[in-house]
Amino acid sequence: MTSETGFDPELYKRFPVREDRPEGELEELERLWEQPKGWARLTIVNNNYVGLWYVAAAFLFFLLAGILALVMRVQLALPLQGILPQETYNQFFTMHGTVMMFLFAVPMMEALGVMLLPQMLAARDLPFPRLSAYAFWAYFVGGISFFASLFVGLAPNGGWFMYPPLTGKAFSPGINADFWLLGIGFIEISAIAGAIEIIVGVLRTRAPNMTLDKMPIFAWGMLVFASMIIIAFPAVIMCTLFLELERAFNWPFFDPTRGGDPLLWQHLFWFFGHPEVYIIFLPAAALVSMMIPALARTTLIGHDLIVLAFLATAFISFGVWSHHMFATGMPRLSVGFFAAASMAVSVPAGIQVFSWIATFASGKPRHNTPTLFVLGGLVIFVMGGLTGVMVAMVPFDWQVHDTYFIVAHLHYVLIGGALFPVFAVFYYWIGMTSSRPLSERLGKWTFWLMFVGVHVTFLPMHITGFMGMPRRVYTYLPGGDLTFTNFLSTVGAFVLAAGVLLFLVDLARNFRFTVNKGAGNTYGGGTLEWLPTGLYSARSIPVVKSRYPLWDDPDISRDVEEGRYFLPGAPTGNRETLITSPVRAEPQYVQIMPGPSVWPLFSAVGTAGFFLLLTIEAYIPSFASGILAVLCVLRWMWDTDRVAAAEEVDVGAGIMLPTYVTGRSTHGWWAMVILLIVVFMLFLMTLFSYLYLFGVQPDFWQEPPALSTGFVALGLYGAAAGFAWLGRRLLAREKSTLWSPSTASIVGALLLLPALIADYWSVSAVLDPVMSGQGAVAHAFLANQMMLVLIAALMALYLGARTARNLVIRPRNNTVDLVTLFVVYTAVQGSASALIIRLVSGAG
Amino acid sequence: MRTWVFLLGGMVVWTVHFFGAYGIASIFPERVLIAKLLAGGLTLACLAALAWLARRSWAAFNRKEDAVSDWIALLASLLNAVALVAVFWQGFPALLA
Amino acid sequence: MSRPISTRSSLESVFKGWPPPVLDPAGPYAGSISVLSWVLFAMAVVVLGVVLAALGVALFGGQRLKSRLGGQAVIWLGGIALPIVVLTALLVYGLSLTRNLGTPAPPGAMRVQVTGEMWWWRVAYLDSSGKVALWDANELHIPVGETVVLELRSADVIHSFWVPRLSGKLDMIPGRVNLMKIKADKPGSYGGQCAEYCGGPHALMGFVVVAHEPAEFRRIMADRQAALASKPPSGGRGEQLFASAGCAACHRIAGTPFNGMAGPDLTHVGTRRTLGAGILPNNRGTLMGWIGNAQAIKPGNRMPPYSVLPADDIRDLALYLEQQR
Amino acid sequence: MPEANAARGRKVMARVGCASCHTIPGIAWPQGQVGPALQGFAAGNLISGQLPNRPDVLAAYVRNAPEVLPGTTMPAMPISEREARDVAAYLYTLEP
Repeated sequence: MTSETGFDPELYKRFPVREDRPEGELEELERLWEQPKGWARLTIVNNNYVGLWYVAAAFLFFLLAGILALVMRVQLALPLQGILPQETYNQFFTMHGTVMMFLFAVPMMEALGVMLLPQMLAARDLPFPRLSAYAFWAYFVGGISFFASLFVGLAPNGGWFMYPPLTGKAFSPGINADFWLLGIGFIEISAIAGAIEIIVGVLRTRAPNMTLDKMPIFAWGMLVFASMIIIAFPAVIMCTLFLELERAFNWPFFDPTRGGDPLLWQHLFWFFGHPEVYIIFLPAAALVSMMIPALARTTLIGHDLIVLAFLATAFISFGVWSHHMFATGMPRLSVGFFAAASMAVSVPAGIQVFSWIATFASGKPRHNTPTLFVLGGLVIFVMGGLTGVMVAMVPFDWQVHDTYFIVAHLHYVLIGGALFPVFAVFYYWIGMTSSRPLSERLGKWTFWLMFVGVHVTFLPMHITGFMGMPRRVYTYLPGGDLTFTNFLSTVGAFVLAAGVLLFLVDLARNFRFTVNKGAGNTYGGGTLEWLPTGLYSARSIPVVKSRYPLWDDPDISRDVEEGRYFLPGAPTGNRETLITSPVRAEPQYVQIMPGPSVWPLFSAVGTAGFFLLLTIEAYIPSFASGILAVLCVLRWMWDTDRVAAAEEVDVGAGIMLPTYVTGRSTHGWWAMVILLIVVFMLFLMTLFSYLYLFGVQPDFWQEPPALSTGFVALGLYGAAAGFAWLGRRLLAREKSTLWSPSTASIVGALLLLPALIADYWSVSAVLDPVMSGQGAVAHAFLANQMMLVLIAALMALYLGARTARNLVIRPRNNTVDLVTLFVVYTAVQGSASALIIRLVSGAG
Repeated sequence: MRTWVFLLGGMVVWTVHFFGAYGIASIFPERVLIAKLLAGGLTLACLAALAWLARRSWAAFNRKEDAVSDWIALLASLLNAVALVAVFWQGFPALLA
Repeated sequence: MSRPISTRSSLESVFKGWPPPVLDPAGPYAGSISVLSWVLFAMAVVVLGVVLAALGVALFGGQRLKSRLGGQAVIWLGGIALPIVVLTALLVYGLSLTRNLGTPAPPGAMRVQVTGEMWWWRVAYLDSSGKVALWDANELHIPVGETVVLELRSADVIHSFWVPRLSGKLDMIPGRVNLMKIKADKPGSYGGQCAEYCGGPHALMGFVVVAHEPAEFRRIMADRQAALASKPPSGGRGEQLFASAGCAACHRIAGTPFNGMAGPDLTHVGTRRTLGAGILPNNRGTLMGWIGNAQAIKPGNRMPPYSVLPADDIRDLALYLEQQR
Repeated sequence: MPEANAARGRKVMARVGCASCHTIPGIAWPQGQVGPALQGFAAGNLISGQLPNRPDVLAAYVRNAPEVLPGTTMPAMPISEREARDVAAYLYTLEP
């Protein structure tokens, strides 16, 4: 056996240990993980609670968006009805799409990840519990305020895709569009926070010996899901930012009369928007792949192929964005590339469908509600997938694009690929969090109502589209034979709604929240989430020897509960979990975890306040709220990066692991690197925009500032990076007085500011952000950089404060490491943008 | 890191090919013939790279080290095969569009 | 007072729903897509059949069949080989069809500029030198059997031009000109509608293409040319009202001093099949209703309500416009 | 009126666009505001304030108003005699 970290796999053979654990250890563990009561519940950060709140909130948004859909269906039941006035209808369909995509589908998958992942990996919690709490609160507060805009008639009305120029200031002068841009931009930030958490969780907190080949499919699904969010979401953040800048400051990113281009929005939006579909589908598919083995009482056939499908989808789905733009008149050759990629991306979906069928065939499927939902979802998804292949054919797409055919297609894909799996998940995993399972009898009714409802609603829509009905219309003319299929769709929508209503009844009758007295493993799953658990998850963290540990080792539950595996107690006297290596999951160190805290909640409210108050142009309260958010984040960070009394502790069977490590193997370093990838993607999207406008609007391109004007900035950036690096070196040498290394790091961080100012000064002397698209994007580079420089300055202050309180006390220290990493990256990106602005010069 | 590069190498080649082809088509929207020749050349180069990667990953799989390495080598081989098909399709527009 | 009433084709014949226009093409460009649609539909039904059959066997099949299905082989066959074969065939078909549909129109083909505006269509027939020969709005006349090239533009936001029986859709994007070819094989009226959400009354932004036999078409165009050269002032109340009520600020009637370009050209409004961008039949009554309060009919459109005008004035305006042929 | 069919009349009205001037119960759109609203037409005594509200007069009036009542602002409409009777039948269903 080879090793990844030097850990000797032979040590696994010591488990399960024979000796009994000392008295009182379990009580100590329970005491440490006990949750606050009463109002203090809001400070809980444990995934058992936060995960459930998250799921509940996402489901609430599903219901709200569903109600909007029902009202729209009533309006469309007959031609030329007056139930919803035009303006309200336009707000309704915009909100329906936006809420379903941004406030239901993605958060629901993230929520299920928060809830299920730690249990499946047998981790005590996710690695950054306070970050999940922050992500949840930011999403919840932001989402509710965003939805409330509907009640005051200020909801956005430009469609969930928000194409400019319709959404520009000229054609959407109100603040409706700003609600969308700031609200959604902000919710994306919460999604990214969750994604960082999930990636680090999957790669670093798996149970020992849960090597990549033994990792549960859901963990693969979430890993790919979160990685795709990291790559895709910056695109939508960037384009919403551009549009907001255009609206607020008249920077012409999308204005063709000043060297912008409306299609730039579409490229950026769909670079996010199409992967988004897979971001929603993959976790749901992964959950299906987890449930089917239990439901069919056999192992998953084609486990490896499904992992393959996930990884292939993760890449290829980034090559299909323009198939939403076939009708924009793109060059024929480009269209061909996107058509080919759109074909390629359906192969992985086929692999999964046939894997599921093969698994059902090899097992003995049971007739119960989750099985029905899985099967129903499968059929619906296949139908949506087939129409998907149809629309990947460019000429066919020219006919059905933006018609009800597409409405039918996308609802089949998302309902079959995500909604039905989520309902199956509710039935299947409810035993983890409720003391009573849901009713099988009601469940079957729910299923059949929903299944029939989906087909009655959406099957006729294919024909409605063929008959010429475009999407996003608040009414249609009589006499075009459209009435029949539309009426049918409305009837179907109510049947579907009846199914959902029945589910709510079931939930009200049977759902009883619990953490440790759940109804349990009703369907006989074989993975670790069905180990006996408390708030601390499993009492001890087992050594994983197969993909279905509970099936292959009948004693595992007892041994885990009796503490015969890793980390049976709390050796440091804190909440803690085991950090393992990414490929082979070899134990590396014990992470000390933070407990309940009110600061994530406050900082989320502060962040939400910042964005929402900005929307209504209340600038001073907005900035006050933003500063509050920053202070709360710093306060919450303050408790972290602490040192435990013992440098090494016994994690079971005499295996000693460190309690504090620094450098590249820490979870903090990983999170920072992923964050920097997000930042880099923002930069890359800006770069794409710059080159894109250079290509399509050469006539507006003016000679950029000379290269020599950037030398001052480049020199200062170099100095900043040098000082930051020096600080880290000095830290390693000194043992007692720690002022010199911190001072060097702080000087490094603060040097970024004059560098940026020098760059801005020489660029703005030549390029005006209002004059041309070139100027606008050049200033977007600078704005991007400004954000990083401000964060670096904050980090410098924070480091200074920690040094003053004597909290930077190791020869190597994570806070210093992360500050260095960030400052060096900022300096490199700053230099790159300074060069790019000057080098892309006048073809025009 | 090396593990991940080995595992995902094929898909990275696909990515290079796709964005390369997209870039070529965007730089020469009018001169279709040049674009097609360049895209075709890129396709051949990427197919060759993938063939090499596939051979390497398949050899690694046949070395039979331990369960984890073998599994990763198998998955890498499969991904290389998928990338091969996808790049092959991606070459069609250069011939047919 | 009472002129004989001309019964124009009603809206139904323009915006027919059944048979679905996508599958009932009236020209070659829509025709090849219609064939493609049937092929794709057949493909989808067959593949769905295979999947459902496999699923049926997996759930209810006999043990022997089930055990055959329950292995990796079926994934390789159904999930990998089958899609690769089907998709390769479709890709080749789709790409070749895209190429054929994308070939440039024959030189000398008739060219028309169609500009999407919130929420109507400006039409400009171009002469062989590319200059505007005739203005019109919301209706396009073409000769049967000839390829017509449309230069699609936008004056404000993104619209999308779609007449399903003649061709697929193509977006109208500010700052760009997209070229579309259409061709009708038989005379008739073909309805269309804006297919890209363009705000407000996007739902009520229709269009009509009317195909005539070539001789008939040339006669119509010649008549129109002749009409603009010499439009004698009618001297009626309608004409005075058109000037005094401010209609001319937005609307143009060629051969008269009325020269507004913000709204639809009304030179030939009396001949149009529809009113309000393809939403109402065009007759004296609907003209009156539209002039008097267009907002009640198409809420949010750019024409202000003229509720202040007495009904007599509105009637006279309608009569005047009805004469613009 | 013999053979007149109110349902058919409503369709005729929708087709030729009577509602672009009149708000008519049973026709959701348009709801024109140039002519008087026709809510409760059946209970009225006079057509256009001058003519007796009789089926035959009404049918003639909706088809060619200027001929029946010179000086009226309502224009002649492109409908047949039979359609005019249907329209009249529908108007008589409009109770207040």
